[in-house]
Amino acid sequence: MKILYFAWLKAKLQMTEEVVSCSDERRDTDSLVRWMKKRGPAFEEVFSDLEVVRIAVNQEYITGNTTLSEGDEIAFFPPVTGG
Amino acid sequence: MKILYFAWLKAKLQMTEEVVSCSDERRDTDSLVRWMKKRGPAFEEVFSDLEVVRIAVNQEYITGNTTLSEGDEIAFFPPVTGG
Amino acid sequence: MIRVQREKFDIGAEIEALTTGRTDIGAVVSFTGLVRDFNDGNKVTGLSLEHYPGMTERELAKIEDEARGRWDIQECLIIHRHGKMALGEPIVLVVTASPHRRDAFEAAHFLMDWLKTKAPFWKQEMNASGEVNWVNERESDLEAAKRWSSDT
Amino acid sequence: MIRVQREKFDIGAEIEALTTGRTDIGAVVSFTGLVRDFNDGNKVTGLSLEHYPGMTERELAKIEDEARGRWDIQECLIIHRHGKMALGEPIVLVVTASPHRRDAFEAAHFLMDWLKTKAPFWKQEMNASGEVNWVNERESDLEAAKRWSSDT
Repeated sequence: MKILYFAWLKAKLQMTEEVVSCSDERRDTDSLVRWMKKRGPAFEEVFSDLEVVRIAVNQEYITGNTTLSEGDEIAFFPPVTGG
Repeated sequence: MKILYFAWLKAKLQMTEEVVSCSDERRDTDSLVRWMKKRGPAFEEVFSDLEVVRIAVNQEYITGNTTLSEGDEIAFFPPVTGG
Repeated sequence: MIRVQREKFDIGAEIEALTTGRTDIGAVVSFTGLVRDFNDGNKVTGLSLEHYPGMTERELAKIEDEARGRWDIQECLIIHRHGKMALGEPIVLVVTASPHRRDAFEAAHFLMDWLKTKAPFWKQEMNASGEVNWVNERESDLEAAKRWSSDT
Repeated sequence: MIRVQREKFDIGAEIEALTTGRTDIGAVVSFTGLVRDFNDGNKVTGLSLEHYPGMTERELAKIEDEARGRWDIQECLIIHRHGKMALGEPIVLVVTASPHRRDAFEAAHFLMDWLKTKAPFWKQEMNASGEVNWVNERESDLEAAKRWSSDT
Protein backbone atom coordinates (compact mmCIF):
# COMPACT_ATOMS: atom_id res chain seq x y z
CA MET A 1 0.00 0.00 0.00
CA LYS A 2 1.19 3.53 -0.75
CA ILE A 3 0.94 6.03 2.09
CA LEU A 4 0.99 9.77 1.32
CA TYR A 5 1.43 12.67 3.74
CA PHE A 6 0.59 16.32 3.05
CA ALA A 7 1.10 19.77 4.55
CA TRP A 8 2.22 19.84 8.20
CA LEU A 9 1.97 16.05 8.55
CA LYS A 10 4.53 15.73 5.78
CA ALA A 11 6.74 18.39 7.41
CA LYS A 12 6.59 16.77 10.87
CA LEU A 13 7.17 13.25 9.57
CA GLN A 14 9.78 14.47 7.06
CA MET A 15 8.31 12.13 4.51
CA THR A 16 6.07 12.64 1.47
CA GLU A 17 5.28 9.00 0.80
CA GLU A 18 6.20 5.46 1.69
CA VAL A 19 5.17 1.94 0.81
CA VAL A 20 4.06 -0.52 3.49
CA SER A 21 2.64 -3.96 3.00
CA CYS A 22 -0.92 -4.78 3.87
CA SER A 23 -0.86 -7.02 6.92
CA ASP A 24 -3.01 -8.05 9.83
CA GLU A 25 -1.96 -5.03 11.90
CA ARG A 26 -2.69 -2.75 8.90
CA ARG A 27 -5.84 -4.45 7.58
CA ASP A 28 -8.03 -1.34 7.85
CA THR A 29 -7.65 2.40 8.48
CA ASP A 30 -8.24 2.12 12.25
CA SER A 31 -5.53 -0.49 12.69
CA LEU A 32 -3.22 1.45 10.33
CA VAL A 33 -3.57 4.54 12.53
CA ARG A 34 -2.90 2.47 15.71
CA TRP A 35 0.24 1.07 14.04
CA MET A 36 1.33 4.59 12.99
CA LYS A 37 1.11 5.92 16.56
CA LYS A 38 3.64 3.31 17.71
CA ARG A 39 6.30 4.18 15.11
CA GLY A 40 8.00 6.89 17.18
CA PRO A 41 7.54 10.32 18.77
CA ALA A 42 6.87 12.21 15.51
CA PHE A 43 4.19 9.73 14.44
CA GLU A 44 2.72 9.68 17.94
CA GLU A 45 2.43 13.47 17.85
CA VAL A 46 0.98 13.65 14.33
CA PHE A 47 -1.69 11.05 15.05
CA SER A 48 -2.43 12.17 18.63
CA ASP A 49 -5.40 14.33 17.64
CA LEU A 50 -7.38 12.61 14.88
CA GLU A 51 -9.76 15.58 14.81
CA VAL A 52 -7.17 17.41 12.70
CA VAL A 53 -6.19 14.51 10.47
CA ARG A 54 -8.20 13.69 7.35
CA ILE A 55 -7.88 10.28 5.71
CA ALA A 56 -8.42 9.45 2.04
CA VAL A 57 -8.33 5.94 0.57
CA ASN A 58 -7.79 5.79 -3.18
CA GLN A 59 -8.32 9.56 -3.36
CA GLU A 60 -11.72 9.49 -1.65
CA TYR A 61 -12.40 10.88 1.82
CA ILE A 62 -13.33 8.21 4.34
CA THR A 63 -15.02 8.79 7.68
CA GLY A 64 -15.59 5.40 9.27
CA ASN A 65 -13.12 2.53 9.48
CA THR A 66 -12.26 1.26 6.00
CA THR A 67 -10.81 -2.10 4.94
CA LEU A 68 -7.48 -1.85 3.14
CA SER A 69 -5.87 -4.07 0.56
CA GLU A 70 -2.56 -4.27 -1.26
CA GLY A 71 -2.40 -1.59 -4.00
CA ASP A 72 -4.48 0.94 -2.06
CA GLU A 73 -3.35 4.56 -1.83
CA ILE A 74 -3.88 5.98 1.65
CA ALA A 75 -3.38 9.68 2.33
CA PHE A 76 -3.16 11.54 5.64
CA PHE A 77 -3.54 15.31 5.67
CA PRO A 78 -4.88 18.23 7.71
CA PRO A 79 -8.21 19.98 7.04
CA VAL A 80 -7.99 21.64 3.63
CA THR A 81 -7.37 25.39 3.27
CA GLY A 82 -7.47 26.13 -0.47
CA GLY A 83 -9.57 28.61 -2.39
CA MET B 1 -42.55 72.18 -15.79
CA LYS B 2 -40.84 69.70 -18.10
CA ILE B 3 -42.67 66.44 -18.76
CA LEU B 4 -40.75 63.42 -20.05
CA TYR B 5 -42.12 60.17 -21.51
CA PHE B 6 -40.20 56.92 -21.94
CA ALA B 7 -40.56 53.52 -23.61
CA TRP B 8 -44.08 52.57 -24.76
CA LEU B 9 -45.60 55.73 -23.22
CA LYS B 10 -43.37 57.78 -25.49
CA ALA B 11 -44.27 55.61 -28.49
CA LYS B 12 -48.02 55.80 -27.86
CA LEU B 13 -48.02 59.55 -27.19
CA GLN B 14 -45.53 60.16 -30.02
CA MET B 15 -43.73 62.62 -27.80
CA THR B 16 -40.47 62.48 -25.83
CA GLU B 17 -40.94 65.65 -23.83
CA GLU B 18 -43.02 68.78 -23.51
CA VAL B 19 -43.22 71.86 -21.34
CA VAL B 20 -46.44 72.78 -19.50
CA SER B 21 -46.94 75.53 -17.00
CA CYS B 22 -47.66 74.80 -13.39
CA SER B 23 -51.27 75.76 -12.72
CA ASP B 24 -54.12 74.98 -10.40
CA GLU B 25 -55.20 71.96 -12.45
CA ARG B 26 -51.56 70.73 -12.48
CA ARG B 27 -50.54 71.65 -8.93
CA ASP B 28 -49.58 68.09 -7.92
CA THR B 29 -48.99 64.71 -9.56
CA ASP B 30 -52.57 63.49 -8.94
CA SER B 31 -54.11 66.53 -10.64
CA LEU B 32 -51.51 66.37 -13.43
CA VAL B 33 -52.53 62.77 -14.19
CA ARG B 34 -56.24 63.75 -14.14
CA TRP B 35 -55.45 66.55 -16.60
CA MET B 36 -53.43 64.16 -18.80
CA LYS B 37 -56.33 61.71 -19.12
CA LYS B 38 -58.52 64.43 -20.60
CA ARG B 39 -56.08 65.40 -23.37
CA GLY B 40 -57.34 62.87 -25.92
CA PRO B 41 -57.67 59.14 -26.68
CA ALA B 42 -53.89 58.35 -26.65
CA PHE B 43 -53.44 60.04 -23.27
CA GLU B 44 -56.58 58.43 -21.92
CA GLU B 45 -55.25 55.02 -22.93
CA VAL B 46 -51.73 55.57 -21.57
CA PHE B 47 -52.98 56.77 -18.20
CA SER B 48 -55.91 54.32 -17.92
CA ASP B 49 -53.97 51.80 -15.85
CA LEU B 50 -51.74 53.59 -13.36
CA GLU B 51 -50.45 50.23 -12.12
CA VAL B 52 -48.14 50.15 -15.14
CA VAL B 53 -47.09 53.81 -15.05
CA ARG B 54 -44.23 54.93 -12.84
CA ILE B 55 -43.80 58.61 -11.95
CA ALA B 56 -40.57 60.40 -11.10
CA VAL B 57 -40.33 64.03 -9.98
CA ASN B 58 -36.92 65.61 -10.40
CA GLN B 59 -35.45 62.17 -11.16
CA GLU B 60 -36.74 60.55 -7.96
CA TYR B 61 -39.49 57.92 -7.85
CA ILE B 62 -42.65 59.13 -6.13
CA THR B 63 -45.41 56.94 -4.78
CA GLY B 64 -47.95 59.23 -3.10
CA ASN B 65 -49.35 62.48 -4.45
CA THR B 66 -46.57 65.07 -4.78
CA THR B 67 -46.79 68.86 -5.00
CA LEU B 68 -45.37 70.33 -8.20
CA SER B 69 -43.81 73.69 -8.93
CA GLU B 70 -42.48 75.54 -11.96
CA GLY B 71 -39.08 74.15 -12.95
CA ASP B 72 -39.86 70.59 -11.88
CA GLU B 73 -39.03 67.69 -14.17
CA ILE B 74 -41.79 65.08 -14.19
CA ALA B 75 -41.28 61.74 -15.93
CA PHE B 76 -43.81 59.03 -16.82
CA PHE B 77 -42.57 55.58 -17.73
CA PRO B 78 -43.42 51.86 -17.50
CA PRO B 79 -41.87 49.47 -14.96
CA VAL B 80 -38.15 49.22 -15.68
CA THR B 81 -36.65 46.23 -17.52
CA GLY B 82 -32.90 46.81 -17.62
CA GLY B 83 -30.07 44.58 -16.44
CA MET C 1 -18.30 53.63 -9.69
CA ILE C 2 -21.09 54.04 -12.23
CA ARG C 3 -20.85 54.10 -16.02
CA VAL C 4 -23.74 54.37 -18.47
CA GLN C 5 -22.55 54.03 -22.04
CA ARG C 6 -23.38 52.94 -25.58
CA GLU C 7 -20.03 51.23 -26.17
CA LYS C 8 -19.20 47.62 -25.43
CA PHE C 9 -16.92 46.96 -22.47
CA ASP C 10 -14.09 44.52 -21.78
CA ILE C 11 -14.91 42.44 -18.69
CA GLY C 12 -11.31 41.35 -18.07
CA ALA C 13 -9.92 44.88 -18.42
CA GLU C 14 -12.53 46.23 -16.00
CA ILE C 15 -11.77 43.61 -13.35
CA GLU C 16 -8.04 44.16 -13.87
CA ALA C 17 -8.38 47.94 -13.47
CA LEU C 18 -10.18 47.43 -10.16
CA THR C 19 -7.57 45.15 -8.64
CA THR C 20 -4.21 46.03 -10.21
CA GLY C 21 -1.60 47.16 -7.72
CA ARG C 22 -3.76 46.24 -4.74
CA THR C 23 -2.93 43.56 -2.21
CA ASP C 24 -5.80 44.12 0.22
CA ILE C 25 -8.51 42.52 -1.92
CA GLY C 26 -9.24 38.86 -1.28
CA ALA C 27 -12.37 38.28 -3.36
CA VAL C 28 -13.66 39.68 -6.63
CA VAL C 29 -17.08 38.77 -8.01
CA SER C 30 -18.27 39.82 -11.45
CA PHE C 31 -21.68 39.52 -13.04
CA THR C 32 -22.17 39.99 -16.76
CA GLY C 33 -25.59 40.09 -18.39
CA LEU C 34 -25.59 39.13 -22.07
CA VAL C 35 -28.11 39.47 -24.91
CA ARG C 36 -29.77 36.08 -25.15
CA ASP C 37 -31.48 34.62 -28.24
CA PHE C 38 -34.50 33.58 -26.22
CA ASN C 39 -36.84 35.32 -23.78
CA ASP C 40 -40.13 34.12 -22.29
CA GLY C 41 -40.31 31.40 -24.92
CA ASN C 42 -39.74 33.73 -27.90
CA LYS C 43 -36.80 33.82 -30.26
CA VAL C 44 -34.94 37.12 -30.01
CA THR C 45 -32.70 38.54 -32.76
CA GLY C 46 -31.54 41.77 -31.14
CA LEU C 47 -32.05 44.21 -28.33
CA SER C 48 -32.40 47.94 -27.90
CA LEU C 49 -32.20 49.68 -24.53
CA GLU C 50 -33.64 53.08 -23.73
CA HIS C 51 -32.85 54.88 -20.48
CA TYR C 52 -33.53 58.09 -18.58
CA PRO C 53 -30.24 60.04 -18.64
CA GLY C 54 -29.62 61.65 -15.29
CA MET C 55 -32.04 59.57 -13.29
CA THR C 56 -30.24 56.39 -14.37
CA GLU C 57 -26.95 57.56 -12.88
CA ARG C 58 -28.71 58.75 -9.70
CA GLU C 59 -30.51 55.46 -9.19
CA LEU C 60 -27.37 53.40 -9.85
CA ALA C 61 -25.39 55.57 -7.41
CA LYS C 62 -28.09 55.05 -4.75
CA ILE C 63 -27.96 51.29 -5.29
CA GLU C 64 -24.17 51.35 -5.00
CA ASP C 65 -24.41 53.36 -1.76
CA GLU C 66 -26.90 50.88 -0.36
CA ALA C 67 -24.58 47.96 -1.15
CA ARG C 68 -21.60 49.73 0.43
CA GLY C 69 -23.67 50.28 3.56
CA ARG C 70 -24.73 46.66 3.83
CA TRP C 71 -21.52 44.81 2.93
CA ASP C 72 -17.80 45.20 3.45
CA ILE C 73 -16.87 46.07 -0.12
CA GLN C 74 -13.68 47.84 -1.13
CA GLU C 75 -14.54 48.44 -4.77
CA CYS C 76 -17.78 48.45 -6.68
CA LEU C 77 -18.33 48.98 -10.40
CA ILE C 78 -21.56 49.10 -12.36
CA ILE C 79 -21.48 49.51 -16.15
CA HIS C 80 -24.78 49.51 -18.03
CA ARG C 81 -25.12 49.95 -21.77
CA HIS C 82 -27.93 51.56 -23.74
CA GLY C 83 -28.76 51.65 -27.45
CA LYS C 84 -28.73 48.73 -29.90
CA MET C 85 -27.05 45.44 -29.00
CA ALA C 86 -26.49 42.24 -30.97
CA LEU C 87 -26.98 38.71 -29.64
CA GLY C 88 -24.20 37.61 -27.29
CA GLU C 89 -23.11 41.17 -26.50
CA PRO C 90 -22.76 42.27 -22.88
CA ILE C 91 -25.48 44.56 -21.52
CA VAL C 92 -24.46 45.07 -17.92
CA LEU C 93 -21.42 44.43 -15.73
CA VAL C 94 -21.26 44.49 -11.95
CA VAL C 95 -17.95 43.94 -10.15
CA THR C 96 -17.46 43.88 -6.38
CA ALA C 97 -14.23 43.51 -4.42
CA SER C 98 -14.01 42.61 -0.74
CA PRO C 99 -11.69 41.02 1.77
CA HIS C 100 -14.34 38.28 2.11
CA ARG C 101 -16.01 36.17 -0.57
CA ARG C 102 -19.46 36.24 0.99
CA ASP C 103 -19.59 40.04 0.96
CA ALA C 104 -18.42 40.15 -2.66
CA PHE C 105 -21.01 37.53 -3.73
CA GLU C 106 -23.96 38.97 -1.86
CA ALA C 107 -23.24 42.58 -2.80
CA ALA C 108 -22.98 41.71 -6.51
CA HIS C 109 -26.20 39.69 -6.40
CA PHE C 110 -27.96 42.49 -4.55
CA LEU C 111 -26.73 45.13 -7.00
CA MET C 112 -28.16 43.15 -9.93
CA ASP C 113 -31.48 42.43 -8.22
CA TRP C 114 -32.04 46.06 -7.25
CA LEU C 115 -30.79 47.43 -10.55
CA LYS C 116 -33.31 45.21 -12.36
CA THR C 117 -36.27 46.79 -10.58
CA LYS C 118 -35.03 50.35 -9.93
CA ALA C 119 -32.69 51.62 -12.65
CA PRO C 120 -34.72 53.36 -15.40
CA PHE C 121 -33.84 51.20 -18.41
CA TRP C 122 -36.35 49.74 -20.85
CA LYS C 123 -35.67 46.86 -23.19
CA GLN C 124 -37.05 46.41 -26.66
CA GLU C 125 -36.63 43.00 -28.25
CA MET C 126 -36.57 42.31 -31.97
CA ASN C 127 -37.85 38.93 -33.11
CA ALA C 128 -37.24 36.81 -36.20
CA SER C 129 -40.16 38.38 -38.09
CA GLY C 130 -38.74 41.85 -37.55
CA GLU C 131 -41.26 42.82 -34.88
CA VAL C 132 -40.15 45.02 -32.02
CA ASN C 133 -41.70 44.53 -28.58
CA TRP C 134 -41.22 46.19 -25.23
CA VAL C 135 -40.13 43.65 -22.65
CA ASN C 136 -42.53 43.17 -19.75
CA GLU C 137 -41.64 43.48 -16.11
CA ARG C 138 -41.09 40.07 -14.51
CA GLU C 139 -42.66 38.81 -11.33
CA SER C 140 -39.47 36.84 -10.61
CA ASP C 141 -37.42 40.07 -10.71
CA LEU C 142 -39.75 41.73 -8.20
CA GLU C 143 -39.48 38.69 -5.93
CA ALA C 144 -35.68 38.69 -6.25
CA ALA C 145 -35.49 42.37 -5.28
CA LYS C 146 -37.86 41.87 -2.35
CA ARG C 147 -35.58 39.21 -0.90
CA TRP C 148 -33.09 41.94 0.03
CA SER C 149 -35.70 44.24 1.56
CA SER C 150 -36.68 41.86 4.33
CA ASP C 151 -33.05 41.95 5.51
CA THR C 152 -33.32 45.53 6.71
CA MET D 1 -14.20 22.15 -16.63
CA ILE D 2 -11.39 21.73 -14.10
CA ARG D 3 -7.84 23.03 -14.30
CA VAL D 4 -5.14 22.70 -11.63
CA GLN D 5 -2.02 24.60 -12.58
CA ARG D 6 1.04 26.50 -11.38
CA GLU D 7 0.70 29.30 -13.95
CA LYS D 8 -1.25 32.51 -13.51
CA PHE D 9 -4.47 32.82 -15.47
CA ASP D 10 -6.21 35.65 -17.32
CA ILE D 11 -9.70 36.17 -15.90
CA GLY D 12 -11.01 38.09 -18.91
CA ALA D 13 -9.67 35.55 -21.41
CA GLU D 14 -11.24 32.69 -19.45
CA ILE D 15 -14.66 34.34 -19.31
CA GLU D 16 -14.38 35.23 -22.99
CA ALA D 17 -13.49 31.65 -23.96
CA LEU D 18 -16.58 30.39 -22.15
CA THR D 19 -19.02 32.74 -23.84
CA THR D 20 -17.60 33.58 -27.29
CA GLY D 21 -19.84 32.58 -30.18
CA ARG D 22 -22.73 31.69 -27.89
CA THR D 23 -26.06 33.47 -27.79
CA ASP D 24 -27.87 31.22 -25.31
CA ILE D 25 -26.10 32.49 -22.18
CA GLY D 26 -27.81 35.26 -20.25
CA ALA D 27 -25.73 35.48 -17.09
CA VAL D 28 -22.06 34.93 -16.30
CA VAL D 29 -20.71 35.08 -12.76
CA SER D 30 -17.02 34.93 -11.94
CA PHE D 31 -15.28 34.64 -8.60
CA THR D 32 -11.57 35.32 -8.24
CA GLY D 33 -9.67 34.69 -5.04
CA LEU D 34 -6.51 36.80 -4.65
CA VAL D 35 -3.48 36.63 -2.35
CA ARG D 36 -4.18 39.17 0.37
CA ASP D 37 -1.57 40.96 2.51
CA PHE D 38 -3.50 40.21 5.68
CA ASN D 39 -4.99 37.09 7.23
CA ASP D 40 -6.46 36.58 10.70
CA GLY D 41 -4.84 39.81 11.85
CA ASN D 42 -1.35 38.94 10.57
CA LYS D 43 0.60 40.64 7.82
CA VAL D 44 1.25 38.23 4.95
CA THR D 45 4.05 38.64 2.38
CA GLY D 46 3.45 35.61 0.17
CA LEU D 47 1.67 32.33 -0.22
CA SER D 48 2.50 28.78 -1.17
CA LEU D 49 -0.10 26.17 -1.99
CA GLU D 50 0.38 22.44 -1.79
CA HIS D 51 -2.17 20.00 -3.19
CA TYR D 52 -2.85 16.30 -3.68
CA PRO D 53 -2.50 15.67 -7.42
CA GLY D 54 -5.18 13.33 -8.64
CA MET D 55 -7.49 13.67 -5.66
CA THR D 56 -7.70 17.44 -6.26
CA GLU D 57 -9.04 16.94 -9.77
CA ARG D 58 -11.47 14.25 -8.58
CA GLU D 59 -12.84 16.42 -5.77
CA LEU D 60 -13.20 19.46 -8.01
CA ALA D 61 -14.99 17.36 -10.65
CA LYS D 62 -17.37 16.04 -7.98
CA ILE D 63 -18.11 19.59 -6.81
CA GLU D 64 -18.76 20.67 -10.41
CA ASP D 65 -21.13 17.72 -10.92
CA GLU D 66 -22.99 18.61 -7.74
CA ALA D 67 -23.43 22.22 -8.94
CA ARG D 68 -24.64 21.07 -12.36
CA GLY D 69 -27.20 18.86 -10.65
CA ARG D 70 -28.49 21.63 -8.41
CA TRP D 71 -28.60 24.58 -10.79
CA ASP D 72 -29.34 25.29 -14.43
CA ILE D 73 -25.79 26.04 -15.56
CA GLN D 74 -24.60 25.84 -19.15
CA GLU D 75 -20.89 26.27 -18.48
CA CYS D 76 -18.75 25.86 -15.40
CA LEU D 77 -15.04 26.48 -15.02
CA ILE D 78 -12.81 25.98 -11.97
CA ILE D 79 -9.13 26.94 -12.14
CA HIS D 80 -7.04 26.50 -8.99
CA ARG D 81 -3.34 27.27 -8.77
CA HIS D 82 -0.67 25.61 -6.64
CA GLY D 83 2.94 26.53 -5.85
CA LYS D 84 4.27 29.95 -4.86
CA MET D 85 2.20 33.10 -5.33
CA ALA D 86 2.95 36.78 -4.75
CA LEU D 87 0.61 39.28 -3.10
CA GLY D 88 -2.23 40.35 -5.37
CA GLU D 89 -1.94 37.29 -7.61
CA PRO D 90 -5.02 35.20 -8.38
CA ILE D 91 -5.29 31.84 -6.60
CA VAL D 92 -8.60 30.50 -7.81
CA LEU D 93 -11.18 31.30 -10.48
CA VAL D 94 -14.72 30.02 -10.71
CA VAL D 95 -16.94 30.96 -13.65
CA THR D 96 -20.55 29.89 -14.16
CA ALA D 97 -22.84 30.62 -17.09
CA SER D 98 -26.60 30.22 -17.05
CA PRO D 99 -29.73 31.53 -18.75
CA HIS D 100 -30.66 32.98 -15.32
CA ARG D 101 -28.66 35.21 -12.99
CA ARG D 102 -29.76 33.49 -9.79
CA ASP D 103 -28.48 30.11 -10.96
CA ALA D 104 -25.16 31.62 -12.05
CA PHE D 105 -24.73 33.45 -8.71
CA GLU D 106 -25.73 30.59 -6.45
CA ALA D 107 -23.75 27.95 -8.34
CA ALA D 108 -20.57 30.07 -8.23
CA HIS D 109 -21.00 30.78 -4.50
CA PHE D 110 -21.66 27.09 -3.83
CA LEU D 111 -18.61 26.00 -5.85
CA MET D 112 -16.37 28.29 -3.79
CA ASP D 113 -17.88 27.27 -0.46
CA TRP D 114 -17.56 23.55 -1.16
CA LEU D 115 -14.13 23.85 -2.77
CA LYS D 116 -12.90 25.61 0.39
CA THR D 117 -13.75 22.66 2.62
CA LYS D 118 -13.33 19.70 0.24
CA ALA D 119 -10.61 20.26 -2.36
CA PRO D 120 -7.25 19.01 -1.00
CA PHE D 121 -5.21 22.22 -1.05
CA TRP D 122 -3.14 23.53 1.86
CA LYS D 123 -1.93 27.09 2.21
CA GLN D 124 1.33 28.21 3.72
CA GLU D 125 1.67 31.90 4.50
CA MET D 126 4.94 33.79 4.74
CA ASN D 127 5.04 36.74 7.09
CA ALA D 128 7.21 39.86 7.28
CA SER D 129 9.80 38.16 9.54
CA GLY D 130 10.26 35.37 7.00
CA GLU D 131 8.30 32.81 9.01
CA VAL D 132 6.22 30.26 7.18
CA ASN D 133 2.98 29.02 8.75
CA TRP D 134 0.33 26.57 7.70
CA VAL D 135 -3.03 28.29 7.50
CA ASN D 136 -5.67 26.95 9.87
CA GLU D 137 -9.08 25.74 8.87
CA ARG D 138 -11.75 28.37 9.50
CA GLU D 139 -15.00 27.90 11.35
CA SER D 140 -16.64 30.42 9.00
CA ASP D 141 -15.70 28.27 5.98
CA LEU D 142 -17.29 25.20 7.58
CA GLU D 143 -20.43 27.21 8.30
CA ALA D 144 -20.51 28.53 4.75
CA ALA D 145 -20.26 25.02 3.30
CA LYS D 146 -22.94 23.69 5.65
CA ARG D 147 -25.40 26.29 4.39
CA TRP D 148 -25.63 24.38 1.09
CA SER D 149 -26.09 20.98 2.74
CA SER D 150 -29.35 21.88 4.44
CA ASP D 151 -30.79 22.66 0.98
CA THR D 152 -30.84 19.03 -0.03
